[in-house]
Amino acid sequence: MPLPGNTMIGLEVHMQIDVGKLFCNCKSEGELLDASFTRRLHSTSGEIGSKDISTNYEESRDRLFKYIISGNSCLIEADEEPPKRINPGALKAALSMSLAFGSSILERVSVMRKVVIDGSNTGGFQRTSLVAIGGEINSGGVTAGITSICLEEDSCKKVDERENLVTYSLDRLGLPLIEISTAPDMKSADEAIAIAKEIGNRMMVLGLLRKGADSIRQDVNFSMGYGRVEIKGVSKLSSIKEILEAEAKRQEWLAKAVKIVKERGGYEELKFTEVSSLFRDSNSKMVIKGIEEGRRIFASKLPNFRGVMKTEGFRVGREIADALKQINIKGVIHYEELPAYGLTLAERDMVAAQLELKENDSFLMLIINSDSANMAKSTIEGRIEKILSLDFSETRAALVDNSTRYMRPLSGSSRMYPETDIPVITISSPLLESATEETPQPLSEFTADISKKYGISGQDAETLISERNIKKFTGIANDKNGKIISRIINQTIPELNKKYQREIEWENIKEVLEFCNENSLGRYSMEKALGLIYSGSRKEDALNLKLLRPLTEGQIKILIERHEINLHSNIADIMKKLNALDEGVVDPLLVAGLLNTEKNKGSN
Amino acid sequence: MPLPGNTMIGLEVHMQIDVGKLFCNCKSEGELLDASFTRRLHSTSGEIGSKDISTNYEESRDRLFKYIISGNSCLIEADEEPPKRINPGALKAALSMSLAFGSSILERVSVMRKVVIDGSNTGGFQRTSLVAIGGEINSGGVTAGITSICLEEDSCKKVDERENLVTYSLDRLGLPLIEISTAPDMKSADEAIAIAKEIGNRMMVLGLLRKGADSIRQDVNFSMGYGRVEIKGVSKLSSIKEILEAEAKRQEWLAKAVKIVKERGGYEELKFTEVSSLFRDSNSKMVIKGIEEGRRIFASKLPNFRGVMKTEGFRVGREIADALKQINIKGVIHYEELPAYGLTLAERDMVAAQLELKENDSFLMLIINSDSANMAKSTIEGRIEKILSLDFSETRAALVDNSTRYMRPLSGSSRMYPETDIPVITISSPLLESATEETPQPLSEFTADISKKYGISGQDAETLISERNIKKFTGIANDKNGKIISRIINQTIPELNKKYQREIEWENIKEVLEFCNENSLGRYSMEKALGLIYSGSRKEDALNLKLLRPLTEGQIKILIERHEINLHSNIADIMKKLNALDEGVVDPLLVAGLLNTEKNKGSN
Amino acid sequence: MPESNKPENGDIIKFTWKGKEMEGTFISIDSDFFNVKLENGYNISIKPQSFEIIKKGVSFAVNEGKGAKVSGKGKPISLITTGGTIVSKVDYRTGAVFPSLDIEELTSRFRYMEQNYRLKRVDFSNILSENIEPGQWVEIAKKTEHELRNSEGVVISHGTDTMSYTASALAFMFEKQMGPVILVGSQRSSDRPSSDSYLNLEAAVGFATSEFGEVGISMHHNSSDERIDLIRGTRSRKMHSTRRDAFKSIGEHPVGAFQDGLFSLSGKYRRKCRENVLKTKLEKEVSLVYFHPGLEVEDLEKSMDGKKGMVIMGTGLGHINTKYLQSISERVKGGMKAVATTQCIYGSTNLDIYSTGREMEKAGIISAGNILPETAYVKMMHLLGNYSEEEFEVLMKTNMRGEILEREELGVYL
Amino acid sequence: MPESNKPENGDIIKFTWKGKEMEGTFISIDSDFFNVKLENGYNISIKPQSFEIIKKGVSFAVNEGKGAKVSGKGKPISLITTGGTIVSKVDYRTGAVFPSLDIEELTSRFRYMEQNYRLKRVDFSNILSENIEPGQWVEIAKKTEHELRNSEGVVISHGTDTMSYTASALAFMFEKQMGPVILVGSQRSSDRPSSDSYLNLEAAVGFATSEFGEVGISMHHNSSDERIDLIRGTRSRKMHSTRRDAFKSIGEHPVGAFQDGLFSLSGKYRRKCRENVLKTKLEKEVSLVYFHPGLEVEDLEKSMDGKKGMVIMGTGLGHINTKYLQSISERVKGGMKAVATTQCIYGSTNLDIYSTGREMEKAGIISAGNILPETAYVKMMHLLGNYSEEEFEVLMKTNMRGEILEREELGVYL
Repeated sequence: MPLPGNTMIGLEVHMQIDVGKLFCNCKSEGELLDASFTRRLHSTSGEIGSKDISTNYEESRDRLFKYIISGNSCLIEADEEPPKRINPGALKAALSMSLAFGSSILERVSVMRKVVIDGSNTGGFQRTSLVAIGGEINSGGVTAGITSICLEEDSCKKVDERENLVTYSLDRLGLPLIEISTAPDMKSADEAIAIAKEIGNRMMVLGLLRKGADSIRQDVNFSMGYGRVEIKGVSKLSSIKEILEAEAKRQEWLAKAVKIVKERGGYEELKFTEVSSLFRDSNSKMVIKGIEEGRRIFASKLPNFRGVMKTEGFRVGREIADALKQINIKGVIHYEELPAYGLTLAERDMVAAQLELKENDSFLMLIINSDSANMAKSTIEGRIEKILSLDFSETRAALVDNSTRYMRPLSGSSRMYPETDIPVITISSPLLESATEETPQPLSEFTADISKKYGISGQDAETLISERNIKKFTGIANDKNGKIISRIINQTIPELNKKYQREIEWENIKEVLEFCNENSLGRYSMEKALGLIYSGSRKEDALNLKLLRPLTEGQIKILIERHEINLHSNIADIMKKLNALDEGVVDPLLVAGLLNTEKNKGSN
Repeated sequence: MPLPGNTMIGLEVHMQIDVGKLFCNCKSEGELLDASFTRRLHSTSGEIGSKDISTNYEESRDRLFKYIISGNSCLIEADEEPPKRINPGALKAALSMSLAFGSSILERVSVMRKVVIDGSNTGGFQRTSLVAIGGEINSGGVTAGITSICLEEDSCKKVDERENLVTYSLDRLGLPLIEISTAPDMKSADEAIAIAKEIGNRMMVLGLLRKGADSIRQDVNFSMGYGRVEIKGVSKLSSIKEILEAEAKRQEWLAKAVKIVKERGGYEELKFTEVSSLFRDSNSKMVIKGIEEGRRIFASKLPNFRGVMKTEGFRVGREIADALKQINIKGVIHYEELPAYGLTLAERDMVAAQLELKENDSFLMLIINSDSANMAKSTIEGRIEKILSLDFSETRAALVDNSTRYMRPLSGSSRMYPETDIPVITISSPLLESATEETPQPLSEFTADISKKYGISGQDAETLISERNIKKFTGIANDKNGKIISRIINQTIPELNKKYQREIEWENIKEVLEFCNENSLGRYSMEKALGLIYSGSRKEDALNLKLLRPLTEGQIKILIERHEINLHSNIADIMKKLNALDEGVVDPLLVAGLLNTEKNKGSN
Repeated sequence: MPESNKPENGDIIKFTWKGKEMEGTFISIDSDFFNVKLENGYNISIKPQSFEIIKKGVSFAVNEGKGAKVSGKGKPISLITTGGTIVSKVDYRTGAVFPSLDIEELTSRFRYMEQNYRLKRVDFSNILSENIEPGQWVEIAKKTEHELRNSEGVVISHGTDTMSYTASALAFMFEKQMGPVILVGSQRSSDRPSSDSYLNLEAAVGFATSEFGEVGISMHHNSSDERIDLIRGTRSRKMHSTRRDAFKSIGEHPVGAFQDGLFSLSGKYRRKCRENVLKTKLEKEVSLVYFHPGLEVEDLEKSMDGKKGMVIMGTGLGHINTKYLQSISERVKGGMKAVATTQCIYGSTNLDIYSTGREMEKAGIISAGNILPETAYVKMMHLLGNYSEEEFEVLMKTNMRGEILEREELGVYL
Repeated sequence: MPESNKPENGDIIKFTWKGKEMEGTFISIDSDFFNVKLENGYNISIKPQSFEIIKKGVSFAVNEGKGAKVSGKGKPISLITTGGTIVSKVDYRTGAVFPSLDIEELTSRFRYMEQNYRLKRVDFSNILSENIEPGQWVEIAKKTEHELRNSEGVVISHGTDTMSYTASALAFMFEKQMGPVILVGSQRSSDRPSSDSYLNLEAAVGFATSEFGEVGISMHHNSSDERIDLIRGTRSRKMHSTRRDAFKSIGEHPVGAFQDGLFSLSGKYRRKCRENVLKTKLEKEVSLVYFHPGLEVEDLEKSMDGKKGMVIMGTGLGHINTKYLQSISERVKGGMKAVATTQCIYGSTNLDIYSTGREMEKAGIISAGNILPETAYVKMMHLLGNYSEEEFEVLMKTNMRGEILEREELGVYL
């Protein structure tokens, strides 16, 4: 199904940058440790004094949060120390990105707290700051205005979720994210994809995008006349299209359902009555278990909703169930889906009779603790009234099957209040200048420039950029050794990582390559030195000129003669023997040349 | 066997006193906790500058000590804090005991450290101070002079002992001990027992002897012409006789053996040679296991010792083995005991042949690590030379079977040096006066006095004294309530302890009894109140006059009528019903009276 | 910019910046920069090219705690507020945190509290604890004494910085007390969802209804929202500048705990009495000196000038450089009291062990044993204020309010 | 008693007391009381009725460390002795403990040490650490620098009381160092069998042969003779007056450990260099002040008089009573440096959070972050002695010798 003509799409692209954490000195990566702590979060008044609707919502869930400590977390992630001042590298990156799209940078940046009490932030808020306003993005003829560019901290990764206990890990918390929000200027998924790609490309050109599957996540804003829906957590660009189409379909059916219900006369207040006695002899496991655990069965008529709950494309039943799930009530049952869950048609009809259902009426039935009944009722009513008002605006989560699920109402502005622990940041001229110098070019230009400047193929340049290695490359390569260095980075190191099943910190690799550069040692020497390091040699031992010197053709000849190496065996064997001598690095081309000469001798 | 005529016996009686610990504020009793620490001890120079022989001895064992923490231990027992000043109650007790025997009290008491590095003291020394000198003890016609009265701290209890790890608990460490040492004035075990008993009796009269099986331990000094043997840890008086007789027998046989060996020409330096090869095909499990574990077999001729190693009463073999055991070498094998341990006569003779044994010679064989060979050799030689010198003086341990075992050489005076952490203590006049007031009388006099003063039977008084309850008793009893209180202490509380399987701190019991005394409540009220406390009532609730008031005959009558209690059932049932009313305490005598009247009525 | 035209806190303004027209709520001006809250919630701080007030707003003054002063039914508890992080609020104009009196926001969180307790809020002051003076300890003590007469117990909300000093001072002033006095604070201000104030206060109110007849502190046991410790005031110390579990019970286990909704007291404590006995005199001419290498004799002398007493935080067992002894000895002879504590915090002083200690004793310096330095300081003020000079040494060495550990267990250390 | 007739230390005397005749070794006289060691080893202190010298004895003077100054073969290590408990001896005349130089008694204990190391004993001084002055830090540094040129590393035996101060001072003075400098002490004197000195020293010598190019402290990890920690000097603090494990690595894990005969280093540390660079100037006009309620403005002013710098141990995040600020501000304008640390010991100062902090910053007070107060004091002396006034603030906030924790982990606290 194509998207309707009045579709408006906006994007919020979040990009993790690899410069350490935003408000402390922890690294970007860290293993999870065998230690944790638990917390509860309480909603507080925002700046304007009123609690925000979305935070109240979370608080009603009264959950315990457990946090697993990681090697790259400290007291700041644990909310046990105020943040340090902002990471200047992260700020500079945000400025460079702003400059790339002509966005106007604020002279003074205020760090804000955005209240989020789902536990994903230990403090109960996410720190975020508006860095720039305005500007626009062009890509393949599509243009989208920028509303804001923000620098924020990433949240915790969710590790496990149970009824009242949600477990998070601290490794991702506090990583800097650049958030670029566009105006709802896109009309189609393809346009949205083009714009999102352009943003990601610039970020790769900047060279600070973190490695990892979730380093770019986008939220998609979508509207087709029933209010704005914010779809969270679209990680793959390619799925935007399918997600939006599914969402458009959902809204269309929902609007149809509203029309039907309204035509029938609309809805009345729900009246839940206990119907447990009707199920005394039920064989439904769900019922038996529920009763055993002390729950009771309540049901209410849902006038005029029959046929729109779960028929054809109608899914009002699921809308209600999703809302209830947020307050930890599972398993709302409605007329239309029966028989199911071991419940029979006869049982359905008993309930229908007791509730005096008319032809167009549906019912809702809950197996819950009586304490929860009131909360369930008000949640269901709230949901139904929202739908009937044809205002479908809300926050939804993208699921793996490209459908979406209700998450919470849209967050309002009162969720935000100033981060009092961090003084307002004045953007200094040196910082701004330095950011300007590093403003990322468009990807194609940049690739061409790199290719030209370092004398490497466009393909190699692209690989360096897309694998997030461009900063490493430009940090050490020059016009002379570009080819060698790109080969080392693009090929040798991934091979070594694979062979030795481990990675070595770039700082150490860099030292090896610099040593070789300084001593005019070429590719084979570099590979030899790196091999030694990977196999466990100490740096002091590996960086040994005697081991790493490239042997000349003459030296190779002498070695072959002195050690009586048979030149008539294959080249791999000869190389192996020569290498085992540890007299220096052997260029296989030279050996091949010698073999050739030898062969020619033979044939002469 | 009677003891020889030149027997001289002296005693060192150690008595634990129950006044808390000597150099800290911990209590006398405490459970072991689930926590421990480990230590090593190093020998240090004593005051005179030379290391004492007995400490060197221990050090050669290089062991790790583990200490289990108890609820009545603190940093001081853990050797993590200097001692606090001396417990005045303990000092006063030592003074009172000194006065009881006419011992001269020092005006200034110096605390000393006696180096003991067997781990039984966490500091590596026992704190001890000489309190009085001289005096004498008379008992049943026996008189023994006193050499010294000391106040010292008890050592750790040994919990477990393995090759290189000895485990102790800290509960006993630091308990005050009064040590009374007598001159060697006793000629027989009976005399020694009489003197020991008299010391113990005075201590019981003082009323501070700790409860528990090992609250009195005595070391016995014994000599019969071959030097002084100090026998440690004789806990039961009754076993003195048997121990001394066994020791006299040991020394007599040992002297005989020495005579034989000397007549044969004495002994020569040992020469251990390896004989492992002789046992290549041995079937002895001991040998096979030893060789497998890397040990080797060494043997040396032991000239002129055949026949005295393990024949008739001769036991030189065991003397040598005991000495080796102290340096952790087990299983010395000698000629005479073979065949044994799976070793055959043929194997014995092979060794004998290799060592060129003559008729009167024995041999010693060891299966040990070659590292240990030298230490073994010098240990054996030292032991043999000591025996041949007919100086049998040493420290021996009393064993459960009333034999004794070699422990270590006698300790010398250089083991002692001042406890620098505690200033010299000047005995103040008030303390001395107070101690004088409490000088313990002889037991019989005291028993008679108590019996008279409090109007209780001699039997009851004796029980109070021997069960260490006399201080509790005199602390609360007077001439009027003596009988009741002695009954409560001697009978009720032991019964309650048994019934509820727990003990209640005296402080709490005392509060209950005092409350009853103040409110003129008698035995049954006390028993009721105590029963409530034992069954878990809070003190506030139990000490309730309404619950505890004794009911008059009239009141009981009214209750019986009001609650229609059948006076024709048995008295136990009636008591039970009356008690269940919780209207007050019912004296069973009154009920019996009522029953009698009723019965008489019936028979009228 | 004419004063009359200046927008006020809360006004909705329209303004242009770098050619962009925007709207937002005006917050404040800070050297020509307008602080404005945009519709999306972000604050920006910009110099507008032009602006116009499009709607006069309601100034969002901070809620000064208009809630009822007494609420709930159940056991009566008085809550004396003295400021501090636990009742702190953000000042959205300056961005700073400042103390507020709106304790109701905390208490209303726990519905069951209203059922179990009748909470009475008593406003004492609104100051940060680093600014509290000894004179205010006395005022707090008097107010507390008054409240104890009508409540089961008193909870005092207090800034954490000097909470232990105040707790010690109250402990010494109350020779007897009719109910628990529990100080409570928070290390994460109440304006953040993760604040520790909720649980600390919930526990404090519970502790205040117990038999505990002493002054205690109710704070987190560890980093989790899991267990709250009741720490004896005279043995408490703030050991971390920022963590929730900053307060530690030094050298002894906490006296009580609150976990999983259950309260427990353990160890030895004084039970509440039938009357209050309050001794509020304090000698203020007392100094607390941190000994360290490089502290010259003249420096120390200045700290002693005009003082009736001095607490020295010595090293290790309480030692100080022996070069000061003559000077100290002279002043002690002149009537000044000198007490040695240890800057190690944990463990005890003992002047019997080393020659330095013995010389210090000869110079008249009194060993504080294991009294914490800050507690010894407060105790000295109390003793010099209420007792004769002759009683001083004996009382300093007497365990009056649990300030001395009779014994130190092995397991109670870092 | 005629002087000539007085027995001397070591004489065997016969004497009568309360009619009893006894014999013993004369030790000393203390106000008419004879201290005599009896044959059974007990010392008694009595006034004899009469006495007679029956044998002149050899005075048992304390062994002054006559052992060889160099012993063993293997890696060369210099051992600088400065006194302290680790080399303490009992003075059997007064009963006091005093420092001795007989380090050989310790080293000879470990036979294998002689095989692995060539130990050279360098006698520096014989004083208790509470009497060490900053001037002596410099002397120790110079001697250490000299020894580093010929040894793999230097071990310094030191009294524990001010060991962390000396360690910090050495750390700052050594801008570069050719080998490890390890301070070692003991909490139980070497005259007792349970002394911790043996294991502490064994570990220290091992640490001294490592790659560690910093100044560290080698002391027990816990109460057991099990593991010795290598603690970075600038992060070390004596946290208990008497326990073996008194020294703690504050806010970070120890840099190294010795256990079961194995040495390991972990975490970040500076490797040893090819040269020594020593900066020994120290500004001594620096004060270290412990803020507390009741500290009056005049008291603080006295501490600042004539000083070039002041380190304040504030509360919590570094706060002090705001009433001092005017006075401090004036002096800062006059050139004095003021640095705020926290008396919490653990955690960091931060003057950005509360209004008090912001006002302190305005008054010119510099936040020390998580530098320990004593370390900040030493660092200030070092910076004012060797750098220009303009560099001060930047350097104070720069991590020069591991004194600043870049990050504080959750698991490193009480």
